[in-house]
Amino acid sequence: MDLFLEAENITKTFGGVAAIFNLSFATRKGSVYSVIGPNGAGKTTLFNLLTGIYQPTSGNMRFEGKSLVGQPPHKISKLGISRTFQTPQIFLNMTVLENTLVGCHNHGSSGFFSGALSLPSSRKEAARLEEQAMENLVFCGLDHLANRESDALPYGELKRLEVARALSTKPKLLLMDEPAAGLNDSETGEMGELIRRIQKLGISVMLVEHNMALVMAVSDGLLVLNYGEYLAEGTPEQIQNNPKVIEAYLGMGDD
Amino acid sequence: MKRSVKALVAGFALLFSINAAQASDIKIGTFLAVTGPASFLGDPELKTLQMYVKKINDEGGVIGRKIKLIHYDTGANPKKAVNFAKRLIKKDRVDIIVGASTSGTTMAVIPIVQKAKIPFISMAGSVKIVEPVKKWVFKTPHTDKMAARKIFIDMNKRDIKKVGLISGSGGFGKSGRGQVLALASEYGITITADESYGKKDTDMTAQLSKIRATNPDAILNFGFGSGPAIVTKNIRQLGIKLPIYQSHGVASKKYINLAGSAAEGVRLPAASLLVASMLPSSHPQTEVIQAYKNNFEAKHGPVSTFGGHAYDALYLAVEAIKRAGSTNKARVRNEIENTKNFLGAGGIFNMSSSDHLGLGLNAFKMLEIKNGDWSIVE
Amino acid sequence: MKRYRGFFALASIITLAPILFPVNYFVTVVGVSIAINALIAVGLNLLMGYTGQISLGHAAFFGIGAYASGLLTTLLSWNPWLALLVGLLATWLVAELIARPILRLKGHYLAMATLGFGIIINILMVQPTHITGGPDGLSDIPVLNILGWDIDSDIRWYIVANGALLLGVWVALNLINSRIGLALRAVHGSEVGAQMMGVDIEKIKIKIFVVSALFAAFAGSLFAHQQGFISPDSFSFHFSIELVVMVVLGGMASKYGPIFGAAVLTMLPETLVVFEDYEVLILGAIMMGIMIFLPQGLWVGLSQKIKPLFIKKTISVEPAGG
Amino acid sequence: MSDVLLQSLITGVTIGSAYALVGLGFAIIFNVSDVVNFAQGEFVMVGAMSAVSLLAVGVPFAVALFLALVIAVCIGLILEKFAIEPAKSATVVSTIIITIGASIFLRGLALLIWGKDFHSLPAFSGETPIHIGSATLTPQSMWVMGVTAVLVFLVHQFFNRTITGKALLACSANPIAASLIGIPVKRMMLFAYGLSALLGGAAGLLIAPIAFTSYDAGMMLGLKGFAAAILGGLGNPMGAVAGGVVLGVLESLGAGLISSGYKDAIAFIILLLVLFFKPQGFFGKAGEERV
Repeated sequence: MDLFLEAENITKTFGGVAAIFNLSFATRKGSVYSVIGPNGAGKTTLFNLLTGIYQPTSGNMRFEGKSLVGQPPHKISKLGISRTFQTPQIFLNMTVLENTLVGCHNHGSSGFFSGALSLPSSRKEAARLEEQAMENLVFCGLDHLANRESDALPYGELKRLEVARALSTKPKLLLMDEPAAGLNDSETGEMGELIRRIQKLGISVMLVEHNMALVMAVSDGLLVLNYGEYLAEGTPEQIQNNPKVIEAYLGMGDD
Repeated sequence: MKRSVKALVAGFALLFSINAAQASDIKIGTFLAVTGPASFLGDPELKTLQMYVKKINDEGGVIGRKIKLIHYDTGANPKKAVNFAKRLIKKDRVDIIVGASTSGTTMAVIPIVQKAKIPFISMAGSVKIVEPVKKWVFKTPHTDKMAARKIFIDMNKRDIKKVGLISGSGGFGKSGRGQVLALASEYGITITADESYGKKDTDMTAQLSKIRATNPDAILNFGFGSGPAIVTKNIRQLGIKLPIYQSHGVASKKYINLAGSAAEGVRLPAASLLVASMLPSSHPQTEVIQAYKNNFEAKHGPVSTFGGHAYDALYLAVEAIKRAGSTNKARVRNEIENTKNFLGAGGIFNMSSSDHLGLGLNAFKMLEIKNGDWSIVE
Repeated sequence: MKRYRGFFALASIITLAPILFPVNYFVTVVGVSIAINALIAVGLNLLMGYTGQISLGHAAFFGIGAYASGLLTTLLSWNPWLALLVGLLATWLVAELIARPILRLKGHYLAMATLGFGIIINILMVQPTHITGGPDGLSDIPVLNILGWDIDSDIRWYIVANGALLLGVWVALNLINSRIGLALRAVHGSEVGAQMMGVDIEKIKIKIFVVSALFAAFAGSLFAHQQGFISPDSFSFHFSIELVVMVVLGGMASKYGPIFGAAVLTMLPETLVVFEDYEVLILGAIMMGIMIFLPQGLWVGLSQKIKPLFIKKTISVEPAGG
Repeated sequence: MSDVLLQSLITGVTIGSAYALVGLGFAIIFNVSDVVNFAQGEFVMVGAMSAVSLLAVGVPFAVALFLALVIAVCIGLILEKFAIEPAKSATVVSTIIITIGASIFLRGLALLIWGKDFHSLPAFSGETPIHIGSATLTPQSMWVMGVTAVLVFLVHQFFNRTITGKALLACSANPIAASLIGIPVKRMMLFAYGLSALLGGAAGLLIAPIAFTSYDAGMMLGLKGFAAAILGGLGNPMGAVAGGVVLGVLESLGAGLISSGYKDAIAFIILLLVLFFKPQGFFGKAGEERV
């Protein structure tokens, strides 16, 4: 099996309370891998650990053989991991296209000096990045809104904009934190469709999601967390029939 | 776009057309710190200028022309002073500038008045304004250098050899501190401690304890505003019985009110104006000073020496214009420089090409605070 | 070039004003002060408006530039241009050093730290009297000379100061529209978001802090030579606040707002000379009023209100709903 | 040297007590509303200046002090109602600017009402100092320290023992949850501003006989109070009190032992160092913020 994303015994505590405890898992390249679990299971904490927003208290994480521990988010982004957020972290002070352009940050090199003087190299690069950003907007069906201020967008489109922006970093792995939260049924359907198309581009996806229908429809593998600990792992069918999982969900009362 | 440009142009034109004044007036420009940290200077100064310009005009003006006073408030900000000086010179086209409450604002405009060749009489204290002499720049207040000398002479008389110095960190205190440090040895006096306090400081006992530890014969404080009053109170609270000297920076009743009983026995050099009612009638300045005091107090409450500086500056200018018979700037400047035996509120002025202040040490009286009021030591 | 349209309008106003009113005080004298203040405000806007990092100590950088020029040209008789360059380098160094720890702070902490920094620098201007001249300031700063041309009259200063302003605006415009500019605005929009897009937020904050400090220091050097005299009062906490007000009044993250803000705030004491005692009151009221009622600033707020009056026709051409 | 040290300590604790009260006000407001109220120092000024005016028109001393506090509280309530509440969705930068604006506005207003003169209040109980070695302690210093201690104790009890106090803290922990369980968040905000204005006003009354007061006396005290609150860890009321006393003592030791000219610089350098190396303050809770 190719080395892709691996976590080894990672633990993260906040003031003595473990949000993630001794968790290990590995994902395969090209797969859609979902993390599920009741509220407070530590799913978002896991994403924050993988993207360098938090550092693990102990344990190891590797991506394509390179350690993620101690890396700040922007370095992790350069390694090829991008993400979307549970509450969209859209730059509301910018247009849709500009948001997506920020996603192209890693693929430009013009700095303060060439930018300030608007050197030809910087202008050429800007044009190239804009093309790249537009492609991703087209891919997510947002191209007609390119010059709209993003704070005027409805919620569903903000969610898709986050995907477009994340895709602009040209990730190998895309972490999606509850992409369907707050979406209506048809929007959720579109999101599922989008996830499949992303997978077809050869980008692996890791998904945190509460909408089980969506999860079961798109996932190749699932990881179930409960109170920050490993509960089960397997294919959608295996998980659906796993008594521990059922108990955890029923015991908690789903949200 | 076109329309808005037109509107803009019209607006500008309107804004700039209002400055036509009657050519027959003598225009005296002034910029003072009427607000801000030095407002206790600028406020009485402006009131004095306004009061006397009105008086002069009521009495028929100067050389047959009325005086027009043009004033801007600097808030003691040198940046504003520079622009206002330019405004007075270029836009208002004044004949002479009488102004600047603080040394900072004065120093800031000196290059401008020198270049514009316009006579400028400052009301600020620092000796740097007239030393070295600048052709177009004069000033009326006693300098900190004079104050330091006056104080040292008094100390010599009382056989005080070691002095603990504390000064404010503002321009006045800093400049005074420099003079004290430079002149002390000339009078055989050692400065045992050199402490300071900030403008907004609320308690100086720490510095004063440090001064006490150096065993001085007296404590000298150079500063203005609330600082000196706090220093005075703190000295007495600490149980320090040493003689206290203050500078002319505290020469107002406010100081006695703030420091209360702690101010008893404090000595300071000050202009005769402060003790107008105690002056012997034989004193040459008595008449001038009494008149100014009465005029000011009739309208504005207790007189301060600062307003007196404005009175002197205004009348130095007016007298020079009278003698010159015109407002020709070069001639007026020459006449200011030729001022002899001018009886002002601050003293008797004798200017020369090497002295653009023209006051002698006798312009200062050494005062002591007794029973909550001034008394003359000499 | 669409992005430079406003720039050309600004350049035209700056060029036309002294031609139409060659001896007018408000143009040739106040115009210089406005240009210098606007230059600082444009730089501060890069930091505050676009990147969302407040600085309550920017007067310090203005002062470092001014004192570097003032001290080196008077005490050491350096060439003013060399002094200016050294002033910029010194500012770079100080800003870079201070930015590292300071910009790790956020919000109120950042405000307090920059404020404290400004006060410390101001004390350093006041205290060593034998070097800086203390509160009495530093006089006899020589005039600037450009290729044998002495900048010694108001109109010449008008040209130099406004030239510098236009240069500053041009640089700021380019920067905002560049890859770096997008990253800066992203930091303002969402720090985690920006980080995830590969923006090294710590580094970029430091860099923009330095750039904006350099704007202020450059203005400071010009100011020192233009005034011929500098004193600590010009670089106080109060001036830092005024700078913030200029940016806010014009509208944060608006391209030309800070210039408008600088113009209004510089003109205010000149036109309100009759209302001396009310000046402080008005300044305070402006700060509160703008932030409560027109948080996007007077410039943006007004232009949004006025725009519809002019471009009604074009609205029907563009699909309104998008 | 030891008497310099002792005197510096006495002075430091006295002025530090005033910083503590102002800092406590900062902390309370920050706790409830996440706003750092830069106008806090103006409460100090308003309290002292009002008392001066009231005494001047012949109001008895104790009544004047009481009315001055009432006036300060009113200013606090007005500030909250008309400047903070309308801008409740504002960003951190906006609220900083609003409160600085309010501070400048109040100063301007004070200038118009009271003029530019310095004023003093009579000491509460005479001026005969107590000598401790060669250091001195004035009765007013004891008033400052004593009343500060009592006020701090009361505020502490209030937060820990009363329903309203606990409710106030709940607002800060989670305003939405607080309003859900029926805590009137709006009224709590008003209450916080009133309370911190009261503390500021009290500081003004206590310190005015020592330091005098004028229309612009509030700014520096406000800044120092803010510094105190940060030293103690923003939002930690008792930390702010400790921060104030520490700041006062450090300043005064700096003036007494190092250099009086650089006294303020010392205070702010310490503040910066604390911000750089221990941004959560001396007494703030350490730990990662959860995103």
